[in-house]
Amino acid sequence: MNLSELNYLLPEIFLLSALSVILILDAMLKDSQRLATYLLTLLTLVGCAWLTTRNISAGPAVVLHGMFVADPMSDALKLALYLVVTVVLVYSRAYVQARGLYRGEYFVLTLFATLGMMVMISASHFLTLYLGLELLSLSLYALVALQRESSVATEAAMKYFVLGALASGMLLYGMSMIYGVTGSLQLGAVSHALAASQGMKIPLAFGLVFIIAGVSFKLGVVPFHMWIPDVYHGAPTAMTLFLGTAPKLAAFAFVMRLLVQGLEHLVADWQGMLVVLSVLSMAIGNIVAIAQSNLKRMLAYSTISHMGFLLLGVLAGSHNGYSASMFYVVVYALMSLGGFGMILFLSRAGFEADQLEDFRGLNQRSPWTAFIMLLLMFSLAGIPPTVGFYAKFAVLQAVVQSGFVWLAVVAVMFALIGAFYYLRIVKLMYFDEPVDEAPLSTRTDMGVILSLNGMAVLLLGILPQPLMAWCAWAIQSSL
Amino acid sequence: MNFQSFIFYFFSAILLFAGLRVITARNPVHAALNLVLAFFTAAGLWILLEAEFLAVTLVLVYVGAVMVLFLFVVMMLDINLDKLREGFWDYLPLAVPVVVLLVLEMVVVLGGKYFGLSAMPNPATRPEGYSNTKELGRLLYTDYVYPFEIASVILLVAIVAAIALTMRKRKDTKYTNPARQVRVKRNERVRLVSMRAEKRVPATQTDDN
Amino acid sequence: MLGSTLSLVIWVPIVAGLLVLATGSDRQAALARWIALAGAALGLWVALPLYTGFDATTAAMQFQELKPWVPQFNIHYHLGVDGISMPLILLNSFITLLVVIAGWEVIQKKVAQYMAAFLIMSGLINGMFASLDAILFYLFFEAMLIPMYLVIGVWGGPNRVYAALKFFLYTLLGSLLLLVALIYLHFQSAGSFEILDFHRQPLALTAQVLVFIAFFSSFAVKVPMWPVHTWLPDAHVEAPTGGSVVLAAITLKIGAYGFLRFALPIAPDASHKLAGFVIALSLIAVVYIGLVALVQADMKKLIAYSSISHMGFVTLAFFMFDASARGSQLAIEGGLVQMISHGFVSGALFLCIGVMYDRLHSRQIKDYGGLVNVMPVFASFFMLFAMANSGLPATSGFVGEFMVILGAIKINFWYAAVAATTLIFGAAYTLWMYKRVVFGPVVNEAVKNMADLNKREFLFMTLLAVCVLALGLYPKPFTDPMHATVVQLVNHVAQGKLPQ
Amino acid sequence: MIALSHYLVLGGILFALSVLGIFLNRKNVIILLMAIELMLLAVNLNFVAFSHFLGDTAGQIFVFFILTVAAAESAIGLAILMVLFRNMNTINVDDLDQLKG
Amino acid sequence: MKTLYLLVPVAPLIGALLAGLFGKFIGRTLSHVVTIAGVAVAFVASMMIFQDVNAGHGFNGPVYTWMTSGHIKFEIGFLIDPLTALMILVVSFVSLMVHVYTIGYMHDDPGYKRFFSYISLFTFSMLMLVMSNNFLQLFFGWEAVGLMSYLLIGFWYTRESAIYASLKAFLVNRVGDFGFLLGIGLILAWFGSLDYATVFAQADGLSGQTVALLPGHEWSLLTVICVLLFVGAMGKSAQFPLHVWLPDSMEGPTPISALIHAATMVTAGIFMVARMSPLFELSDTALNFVMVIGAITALFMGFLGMVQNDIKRVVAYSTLSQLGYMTVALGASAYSVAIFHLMTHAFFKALLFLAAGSVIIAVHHNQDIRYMGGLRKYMPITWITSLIGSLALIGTPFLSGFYSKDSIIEAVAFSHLPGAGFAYFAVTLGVFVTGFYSFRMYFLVFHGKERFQQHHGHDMEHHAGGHNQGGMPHETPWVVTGPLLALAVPSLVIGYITIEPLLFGDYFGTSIYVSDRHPVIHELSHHFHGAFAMALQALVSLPFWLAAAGVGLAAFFYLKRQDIPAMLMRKFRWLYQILERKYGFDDFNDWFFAGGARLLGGGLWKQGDVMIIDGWMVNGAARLVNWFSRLIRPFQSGYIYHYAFAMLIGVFALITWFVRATQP
Repeated sequence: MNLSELNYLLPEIFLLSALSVILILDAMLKDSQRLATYLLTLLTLVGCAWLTTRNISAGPAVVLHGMFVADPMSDALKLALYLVVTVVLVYSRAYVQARGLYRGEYFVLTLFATLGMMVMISASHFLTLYLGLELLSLSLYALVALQRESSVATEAAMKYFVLGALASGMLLYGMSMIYGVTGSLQLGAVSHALAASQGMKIPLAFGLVFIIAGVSFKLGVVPFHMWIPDVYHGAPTAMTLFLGTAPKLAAFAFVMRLLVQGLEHLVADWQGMLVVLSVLSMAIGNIVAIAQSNLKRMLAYSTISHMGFLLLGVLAGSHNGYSASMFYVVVYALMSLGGFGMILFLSRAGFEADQLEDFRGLNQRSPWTAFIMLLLMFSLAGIPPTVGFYAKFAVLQAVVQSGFVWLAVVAVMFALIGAFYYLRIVKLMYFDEPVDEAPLSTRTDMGVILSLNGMAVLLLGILPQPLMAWCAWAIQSSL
Repeated sequence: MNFQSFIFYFFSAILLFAGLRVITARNPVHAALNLVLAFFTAAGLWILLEAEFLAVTLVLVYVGAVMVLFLFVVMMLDINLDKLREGFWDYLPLAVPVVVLLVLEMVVVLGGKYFGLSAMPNPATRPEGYSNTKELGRLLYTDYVYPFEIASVILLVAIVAAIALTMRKRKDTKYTNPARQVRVKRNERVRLVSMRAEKRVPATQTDDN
Repeated sequence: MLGSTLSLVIWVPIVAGLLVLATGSDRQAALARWIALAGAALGLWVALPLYTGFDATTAAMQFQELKPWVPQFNIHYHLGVDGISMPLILLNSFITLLVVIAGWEVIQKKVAQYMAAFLIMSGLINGMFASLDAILFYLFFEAMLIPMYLVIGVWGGPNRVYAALKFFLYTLLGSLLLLVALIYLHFQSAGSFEILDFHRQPLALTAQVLVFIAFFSSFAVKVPMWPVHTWLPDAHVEAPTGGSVVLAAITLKIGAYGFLRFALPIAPDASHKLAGFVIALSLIAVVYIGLVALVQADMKKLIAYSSISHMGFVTLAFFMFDASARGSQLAIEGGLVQMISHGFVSGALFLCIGVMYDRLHSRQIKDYGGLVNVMPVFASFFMLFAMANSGLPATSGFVGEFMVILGAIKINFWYAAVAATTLIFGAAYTLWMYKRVVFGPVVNEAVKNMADLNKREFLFMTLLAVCVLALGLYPKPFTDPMHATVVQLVNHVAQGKLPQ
Repeated sequence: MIALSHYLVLGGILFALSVLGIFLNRKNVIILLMAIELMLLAVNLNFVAFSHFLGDTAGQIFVFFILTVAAAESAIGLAILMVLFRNMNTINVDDLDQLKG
Repeated sequence: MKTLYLLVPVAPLIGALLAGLFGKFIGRTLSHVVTIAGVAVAFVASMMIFQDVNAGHGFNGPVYTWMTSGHIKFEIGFLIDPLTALMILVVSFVSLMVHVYTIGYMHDDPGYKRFFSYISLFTFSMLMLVMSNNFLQLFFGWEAVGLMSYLLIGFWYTRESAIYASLKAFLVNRVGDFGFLLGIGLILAWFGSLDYATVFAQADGLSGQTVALLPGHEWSLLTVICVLLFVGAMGKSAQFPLHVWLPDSMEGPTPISALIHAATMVTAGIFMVARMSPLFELSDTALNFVMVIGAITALFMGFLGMVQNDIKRVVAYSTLSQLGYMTVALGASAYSVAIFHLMTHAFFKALLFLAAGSVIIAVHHNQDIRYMGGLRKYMPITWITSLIGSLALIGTPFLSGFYSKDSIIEAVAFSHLPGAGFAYFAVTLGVFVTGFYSFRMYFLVFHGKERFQQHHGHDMEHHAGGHNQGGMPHETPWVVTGPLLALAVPSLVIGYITIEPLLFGDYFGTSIYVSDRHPVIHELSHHFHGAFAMALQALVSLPFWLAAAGVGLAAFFYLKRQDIPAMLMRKFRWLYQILERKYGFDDFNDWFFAGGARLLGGGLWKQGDVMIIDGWMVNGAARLVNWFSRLIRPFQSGYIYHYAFAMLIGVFALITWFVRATQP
C-alpha cells in the first residue's frame, strides 16, 4: 500500500475527522449553542465537497488492496450525496428543534450515515460494501429511534432493524455463495473469476438470489419493500427525509457495484429477476399508494414504485441504462427532498403536516409554496416540463433499447396509475378550500432552498442535458 | 466414519437442536442459553475447519459479550412470559412447508454436485508452524486496514447510538442542592394564592406525540 | 426577427404568462388582465408572419429552427411548420386572445393565475404544433395538460375534481403509450427523434400496427373518438368558459393533428389496414354522439357531444383510402378545414353559453327560454353560431363537412351517407336547444333581467362571427396553404413503407 | 470425509431455521434478535467452510468483520429494544402494529 | 353585363344587411325603403336580363373561386339562360310585391325592420339559388332559403307553435338536404366537377354506369343520383312524405307564406329538377319515381285541404297539391310545363296568400274561416282578387292556372312511364278536389252569413302588434291591395300570353333538355292550336267539368245546405279523423322519429356513455385499481413476521424460478 493512495480517501478521512471533532465538541456545548454543531456539520459537508471536486477521477482507480475504488461515478454520486445531506439538514433544522431532536447525536449520526454511504459508493470489495452498508444502516436505525418518546418511531426503528438485519443476513449469505464459487471477494476479481468459470451457474444463481434480496431490501423493492411504508411513516419526518433521499443514491451505487461491476457476467440471471421485482414494485407501489391518506406513507409507496422504475434502467444492462438509472436516482433524490421537505415546511411545533388533508387549499395560503409542491408532484408523476419526465424518459428509452418494449408499456401503465395520487395532492392544494388557516412558517433559509429545489426540478426539466451528460460521463468512464 | 465425521455430525446435531430450541423456547433465557450452546458447537466446527482464531473469538466475543448483553437485557425487561408463546403454531402449517421446500432446494444446490469432494477436495494440510491467528492478524492490518477502520467506526456508531438511545437523565431522581437550600428566602418557599371557587379549568392543549 | 418567428410564437405567450403570474394577488387583477391582453395580442401579432410569409407552393417545413437541446438523446429544439400546422397555430393564438377577453370580468378570483394558465397553455400548444422533434412535441403535448388541469379544477364547476382528474388521466393514458412508441421509433431510425426521419423510416407491418395502436390510443383520446370520449363532456361541463373554449377549439385538434403528423405518415400501411376500424369509430361518433347530444339537458354537455360528433368527421376524413390506398386530398383538407372551423364555432358556442352562464349561473336548458326577448343581439350571434354548428352553407361549419362528405363518397357511398346524417342530427340537437333556450316567451324573472351583450362580449362575438363567415364564404385563403402539404402527405401515405 | 457440501447444507438449514424463527415468533422481539444472530452464524459457517476449502483466508477475515458488526448490531438492536420497552411497556411482536396499511 | 348579373342578388343583400345590421340607426321607414329599393333594383335588372336573354345572350361563368382542392375547383358563378331569367323575374317580382305588401301587413309589428331584412335576405338567397351555375352554389342557396324559411316561420318567436313549426320545417328540409348532398357528392365523385355544364356534358357517357351500393346489387348511377337529388327536392318542395312541414309553416307571417311557401322557395325543387333535366332524362326509374311522388302529393294533399278551417292552411294544402302537379309534370318530362305552372302558380298563389293575409288583417288576425263569411261587402278588392286567384287555381279556362294545369294533365296522358296511369288519375281527380276546397274557402270567407263577430277577441293576444280593437272589417290599405291588384293581372293573363312561347316555342332552348325517348311536349304540341282554342276545347274536357263539379258541390254545401258537411262529418267520422290528422304523418313523425331519436339518444347516453363506458370502463378501471389497492393494503399488516415472510417468499420464489431456469 502506498500512502499516496490515501489521497483518494481524503473526503472520507476528512469527514471522519470532522465528525470526531464535532462529537467531542458537541459534548461540551450547551443546548443553546447547538447552532455551532449545525454549522460545523454543514461546513464538514462543504469541505468534503471541496475535497471531492478537487480530485475528480478521470477513470476508475482501485486502491487500498482493492477495497476502495475512486471513479467518476463515485465522485458524482458523492457530490450529489453531500448536496442532498446538506439540504436535508437545512430542511430538518426547524423540525428537529421543535421536537427536541436538535442534539449532537443527530448530527453525528447523520454524518456517520453519510460516511457509510460514501464507503458504499466507493466500495470495490464485498467487505467494504457490507461494512458501508452496515455503517449506514446502524446509523439509520438509531436515527429513526432517536425520538425516544415516540412509540411509532421506536416501532418503526424496531421493524427497520429486524428486517434490515434479516436482509443483511441474506446479502451475506449470497456473498458467501459467490465467494464460494469464485473464491474471491474483490469485485474485480469476482468479475474475472466469473468470466472464467464454467458450470457453476446454479450455485451462482442461488447466491445471486440472496444478493438481489439484500439489494432489493435496501432499495425497497417488492417483496422486500414492506419496511418502507412503516418506517417512513413512523420515523420523525426529518429522519424520513434523510432516509428517503440520500440512501437511495448509495443504494444505487450498491447495485451498480455489486450487480454491474461484480456480477456483470450474471446479467442474464439478474436481469430476469429484476424484471419481476421491478414490475411488482411499480404495481404494488402505485396501487397501494392510492389508498393512503398519510402523505409520508403515500410517498413511501411512491418510493417503492420509483425504485421499480429505477431498476428498469439497471436491468436494461447497458451503459445507457445505467446512466439513465443514475440520472433517475439523482432526480428522485431531488424530488423526494422536495416532497418530504414540504411536509417539514408546513409542520410546526406540535403539528405534523403529514396528512394529505393538511395540504388542502395551500394555493390560497401560499401560492408560491403550492406551486413548488405542484412542480414536485408533477415531477414525481413524470409529467413534462419537469425533470421527472426526463428521468422516466431516460429509463424507458434504455429499456426499449434493450428490447423490453413490453416492459416499457407496463411501466407507463403503472406510471399512469401513479399520476392519480400525485394529482390528488395538486387537487387538494388548488381545488379545495383551506381548512388550516394557520400562517406558514417563514423560515427563510428553508424557504429559499425549497424554492430552489422546486425550481431545479423545473429547470432540469427544461434543460436536462448537463445533468444527463454528467451521469452518462460518470457511468461511461467508470465501467 | 472417521473421527472428523463423527465430530462434524455430533456438533451439527447439537447445533441444529440448539438452533431449533432458540426459536422455539418459551423462555428467552432458555433461548439465549441455547444460542450460547449453538455458538459453542459452531466454534467446534470451525476448529474442524482450521479456523481456530475465529472459533475462539466466537466464544469470547459472542458468548462472553454479546450473549451476556442479551441476557442482561432479558433480565432487565419485565416481560410477561406467559403470553410469549401464544400464536406460535398458528402459522406453522404455512411456514414450515415453505421452509422445508427452501431447505430442499438448498440441499439440491449445495449438495454434492457442486460442492462435493470431487468438486472441492480437501485442501492440502497447512505447513508446520502455520498460525491461523498470525495470518489473520497480518491480513487485518495490511490488506484489510481500510475495513478494519470502518469496523471501528461501526463500533463507534454503536456506542454513540446506544448511548443516545438509552441514556436518560431520570427526572424522578431527586437530589439536593445545598447552596440553594442555604440561600432560600421565605417568598420562595411560601406563596399565598387566592382562588376563586368553581372556576372552569381551560382545556389544555394536548400535545401531538 | 428572421428565423425566430416560431420561437417567438411559443415563448411570447409563456413569458407573458409568467409576467402575469408575477403580478400575484387579486389586488392587482387589473394589471394582470392588461398584461395578459397585451401578451395574447402580441402572441397573435408575432404569429401573423407565419401566414403572410408562408410559401404555399412547397410541402417542406418552413420557418425552421434547429438547435441541439439534449444531445444525450439526440433531441433537438427543432421547430417548423407546414400547411397543416400553420393554420392551427394561428387559430390557437387567436383563440387565446379571445379567451383573455372573454375572461376579463368574468373571472374574479385568482385572476393572474387564470390568465397565466391560458397564456402558458397557448405557448405550449403552439410549441406542440411547431415541433419537428418528437420529444419536443411530446414535452409540449403533456406539459399542456398541467395548465388545463388547473383551469378545470380551480375555476370549474361543482364536479370539477372528477372532471379534471378524468381529463388528465385519460389523456395521460394515451400519451404514455405514445412516448413508448416514439422511443421505439427512435431506435428504429438510428437514434433520431426527428419526426421527419420517422416519416422516412421503413417499418415492418407488425411494427407499424403496434406503433399505430400507440399513436391511436394517444390521439384518439385527445380527439376524442368514441368510445374514449367520455372525458370531454365532463371536462367541458365543469371547465370555466375559457377552459371549454380552449378545450374545444384547440386541444381536440391536437389529436387530429397527431394523426396527420404521426399516425398516417409513420405507419401508412397500418393506417390502411386499420382504416376500417377508425372509420367505424368515426361514424359511430357521428351518429351515436349525435343522438346522445339530442337528449342533453346541459348546454355545455350538448355542445361537448356535438364537438365529438364533429371531430368524428375529421378522423373519418383522414382515413379515406381508395382502392389504391390513396387518401383523399379533398377529405383530408376537409378535415383540416373542419378542425379550424370547429375551433371557431365550438369556441363561439362555448362563449355564448358562457355569456348566458355569467348572467344566470346555470347551464341547464330548462332554466332558460325566451332569451331573444331580452338579448336580441346575443340571440343573433348565437343563431349564427348555432347554424354554423349545424353546417349551414356560407358558415365555416359547412365547408369541412361538405368536403369530407364529398371526399368520402368517392371511397364508399355508405360512409358518406352515415356521415351525412349529421346534417339532420346536427341541426336537430343544435336548433332544438336553440329553440328551447332562445325562442319562446320569457320563462322566468331571472331571464327577464338578463342584459344584452356588453361591449366586450360584442367584440369577441363579432370577431368570431367574422371568422365563421369568412371561412364559410371564402375558404380559399384558408385552404390554399394546405394543398402542397396535403398532397405530399397523400403521396407519402399511398407509397407505404413496405417493400412492394 | 466431510465435504464442503456438508457444511453448506448445515449452514443452509441453520439459515432456514433462523428465518423460520423470525417468522414464527410472534411474541418476543428478543428472540427475533437471537434468530438474527443465528442467521449470521449460518453465514459465518458458510464463509469459514468456503475459506477452508478454498484455502483462502479472506473468508475468515470476512467472518471476523461480520462478528464485529454483529456485535455492534446487537448493541443497537438491544438499545432500540430498550427504548421500545420504555415506550410501550412490551416487547410483544404482535403489539408492534401501529404502523400498517 | 356581369355587373348586372351581380346586381340581381347583391342589391337585395345590401338592403337586407342595411336593414338588419343597421336597422337601429336607420329607422323603420328607411329600412323598408332600402330593402324595397334593393328588390326593385333586382327586379329591374331581372327584366333587363330577361330582355337580354330573349335576345339570345347568355352567360355561364364564375364570379370567384370559392376553394380548390387538387383538381377540383369550387366556384361561385352564374348561369344566365332562359330558365334562370324567367325564375329571377318571377322571384324578384313576387318578392317586390310581398315587400310592398309587408309595409301594410307588418305595420304594427315590433319586428318590422327585422322582417324586411329577412325577406330581402331570402330574396338574395333565392336569386343565388336560381342563378347558380354549379351544384355548390345551388346547395348554398338551397340551404340559405331553408334558413330564411326557418327564421321567418319562427318570426313570432314567442309563439310556441311558430318556433315548433320552424324547427320542424328546418329539420324536415334537412332530411331532404341529406339526400341532396349525397346526390351532389356522387356527382362530384363520378363527374369530377360540380359545374353544371361539365356535368351535363358527361352525363350521356355515364348513363350506363352502375354502382353497387349494396354488395351484389348494381344500380344505375344516374338513377341513384337523380333519386337522391330528388329527395332534396322532396324536402324543399314539400313532396310526400316530406311534406309535413309546409302546413305548419303557416305559423309564419302571411307575406312569408306567399313569398316562400307558395311562390318561390317551395318551387326551388321543381326548378332544380328542371335544371337537372339532362340527368333526369337519362333515368326512367327516377322520372317514374318523381311522377308517382308528385301524383301522391297532388291528390292526397288536396284531400286534406277539404277539411281545413284555417284560411292559410287551406291555401297551404292547395300549394302542396299544386306542387304535386308540377312534380308530376317533371316526371312526365314536361319540364317546361312544370316551370310554366310554377310561374302561374307563383302569381295566383301569392295572390291567394296575400288576399288571405288581407282578410286576416281585416278580421283582426283571426284565421278560422268558420268565423268569417260575407266579407265581400267589406273588402271588395280583396274579394275580387281572391276570386280571380281561386278561379285561376281551379283552372278556369283563359286564366293562367288553366293553361298550366291543363297542360300538365295532358302531358301526363302522353307519358309512357309505368306510373303515368296513376298519375293521370290523381291529377284529374285532383282537379275536382281543387275546385271543391278552393271554393269552400271562398264561399265561407266572402259569402254567406257574417260570422266574424262570434269570434271576438279570441286568439288575439298572440299578435304582438295592434289590431286589438274590434270593429267591423274594412278594406285594407293600398300597400296591401296594391300588390293584390298587381298580382291579379298576371294571374289572369300570364298563361294566355306565355303558353305558346314557353311550352311550344323555343324559349327554354337548351336550358331544358328532353330526351327523344320522352316526347311528351312534342305530342302535346300536336294538340295545341293556340291559347284561345285550347281554352275553348277545355270546356268540353273532363277536367273542366270536374272543377266545375267541385265548385258546384262547394256552393251546395257551404251556401245552401250547410248541414250536409256537418252530417257527413258525423257519418264518416273515421274518414274525417284521418284527414283531420293528416293521415297521421305528424303523429308518426313525432312518435317515431323525434321520440325515437330521443329515446335512442337517451338510451345510448345512459346505457352507453354513462353506464358502460364511464361506469364500467372508466370508473370501473378506477374502482378496480382502488379495490385492488384496498385488497392488498392489509398485507401491509404491520407485523414484522409478515414482512419477513414476504421476504422469505420472495427469496423462495426467485430461487425456485431462476435457479431452476438456469441451465447448468
